[in-house]
Amino acid sequence: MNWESPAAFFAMGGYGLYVWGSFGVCALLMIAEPILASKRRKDILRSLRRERIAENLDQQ
Amino acid sequence: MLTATGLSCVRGERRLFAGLDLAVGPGEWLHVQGENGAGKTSLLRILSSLAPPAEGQIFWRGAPIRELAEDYRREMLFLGHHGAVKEELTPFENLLLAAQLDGAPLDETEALGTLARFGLRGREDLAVRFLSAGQKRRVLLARLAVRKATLWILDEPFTALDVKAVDMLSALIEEHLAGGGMAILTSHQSMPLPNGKVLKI
Amino acid sequence: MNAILAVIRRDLLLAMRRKSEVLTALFFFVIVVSLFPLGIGPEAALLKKIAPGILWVAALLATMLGLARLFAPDHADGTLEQMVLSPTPLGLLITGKIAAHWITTGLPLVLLAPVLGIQFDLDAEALGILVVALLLGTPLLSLIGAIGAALTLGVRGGGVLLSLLVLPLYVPALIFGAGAVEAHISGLGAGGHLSLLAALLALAVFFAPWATTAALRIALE
Amino acid sequence: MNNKIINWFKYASPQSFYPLAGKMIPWFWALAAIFGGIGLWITFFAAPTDFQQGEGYRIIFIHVPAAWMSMFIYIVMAGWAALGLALNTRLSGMMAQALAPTGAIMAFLSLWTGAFWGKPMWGAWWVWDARLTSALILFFLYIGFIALQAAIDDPRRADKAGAILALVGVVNVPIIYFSVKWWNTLHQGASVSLTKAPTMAATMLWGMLIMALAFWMYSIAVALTRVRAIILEREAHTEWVKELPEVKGTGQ
Repeated sequence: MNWESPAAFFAMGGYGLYVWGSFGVCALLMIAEPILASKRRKDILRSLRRERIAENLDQQ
Repeated sequence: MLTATGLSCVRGERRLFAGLDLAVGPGEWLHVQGENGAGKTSLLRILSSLAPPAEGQIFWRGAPIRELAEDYRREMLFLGHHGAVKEELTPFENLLLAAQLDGAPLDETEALGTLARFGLRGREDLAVRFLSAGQKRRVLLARLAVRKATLWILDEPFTALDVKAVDMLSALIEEHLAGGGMAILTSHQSMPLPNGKVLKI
Repeated sequence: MNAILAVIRRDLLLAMRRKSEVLTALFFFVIVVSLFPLGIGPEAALLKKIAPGILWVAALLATMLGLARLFAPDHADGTLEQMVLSPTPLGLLITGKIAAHWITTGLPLVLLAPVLGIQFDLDAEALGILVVALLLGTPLLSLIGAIGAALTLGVRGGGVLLSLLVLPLYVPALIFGAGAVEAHISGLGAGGHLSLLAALLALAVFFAPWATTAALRIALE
Repeated sequence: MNNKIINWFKYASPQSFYPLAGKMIPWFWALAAIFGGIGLWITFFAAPTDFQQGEGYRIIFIHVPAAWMSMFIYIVMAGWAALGLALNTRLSGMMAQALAPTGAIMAFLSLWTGAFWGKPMWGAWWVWDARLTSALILFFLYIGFIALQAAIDDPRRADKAGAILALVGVVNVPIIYFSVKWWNTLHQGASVSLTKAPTMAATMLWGMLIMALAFWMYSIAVALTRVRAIILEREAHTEWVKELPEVKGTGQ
């Protein structure tokens, strides 16, 4: 194990800004992208459901 | 002989027409009718091989036009909404250059004669942009007359033509049909030409 | 072959009737090149070093200028439809159009470049290599650019999109073209650069008309 | 033989691919999480400190997989594009469209992490290093692809135009890469290379490979999620979409 304390882990031997700057942005994008992609599907599903309800109303 | 079976056309999400059959034989012409947006132009573009049909097949003398490709295009002439006339060039140059691109160069006497026939005598050396809308259409008609094609596909050929030019075009089509040619056209007016069939979409 | 010549003749005739378009691109080239020293300073050694790069970047931009109008007028008046429907194979007609584009925009740049090169104190041999590099490179620009012009034909915001699509693809031409002159100035010899540029040109002559043709058919469907 | 082709086409239809993708997505997420977990453990705990670059080199564990994926996704995208042009299958274009944003993000990540690695190592956020420069151009190619597709309204035309662009791009990527490398060596650019940096220890190689697998699984999962949305958007008015449980309101 490399790290003596959590503080040392976060300091990354003085490279903290660079290491966490890289991993942070990477994590951020990899969380945001799937959320946006599934939101896109939910949006279209919602509008399709709405259309279906409207069609049912027309038929009545 | 042009035949088509089961043609359908889809624009975006909308299906314009489906299961369309048609046949045009030598000396016959087909009048495509329909409301605005019914897909008349789309049909003509499909028949001219500009756009592929969503379904169905088109045959020229029994062979699919997809396979014939250049052999079909050599025997077919399509005139769309746009004139394919270059504004910067004179009618004479337009006629000669169009013929050269089609690989069938035209001799100058014939070109001049045809222009004269369509009432463009004295306008041969004037850039097309100085001509009136009706005169521009006449340049197109001249093209129709010089290009040797068996099948004419004309989209609204009568727009922007005066009475005299309408007669000229009718005579041209009649002459073409009498010589064993075929024509498919869209038009809002009815036309007193023999051997016509009507296709409503 | 006749068809290619016919298209070239036609496009040159059209270019003659609207000279301003050709001249605009040419003056643009001259002005852009002349602006660099004003932005950088008159230090002769530095200018000499960056001259090939400046001339090449300016050539790329000047080529871009006319590219959007390569197919647009023919598309607007229906001539392009007729070309697609012509019994002549579309690939030949398109090759002719690309050749005409090069003659009206690329070739004048090649001829003008040595004059501008003198302003940057390039010696005779460097100027010679600049001309050869541009002679090989500008047709490449026309060929690659034609693909982009065909893809963006009739598309919303086509002009800006065109530069976004085409400029990244111009990178190899820029590197080998400007590199040839630089390599010569630094005494390395320009042979390698020039032969790579020629190889790219050969590849593009083979590939680009095909891609352009396919893109045009799609645009007209 | 004939049967096989028909089977293929069955799964190539959006209608049958939509539920199939739905079933596959959780598996790819699970794999991505597992590989990601192991990869991160190796990155931060198993891999020793580098004697030359200190802890900063750990960035390489995400930089290299991102760079690999950005190139790989472009090739896959071009493959789908070619398939779409050759066979005229609807799904191909949708797959290409679904992959492009993920590829662009990977290219962006490789640039971003490259810059964050470069600052402490080279003393500058950006160096005109051959790899960084080609990654930048690859990023532009992705943006061009996405912009072209967004600018064309008719989805069929957008697919085909995008396909041609992707194919032209894939021919050019090696040429661009080679030319940039040539340009870089000629100009005596950066002397430290990003990947060859320290001698590759076995743990490092393993860490990188496992991270690459995690990125791979992630890309597949997110592309499948996106392609499901695209399928629904494009096929919105077909019967099968109207009969989907999630549209009828009985599902979810």
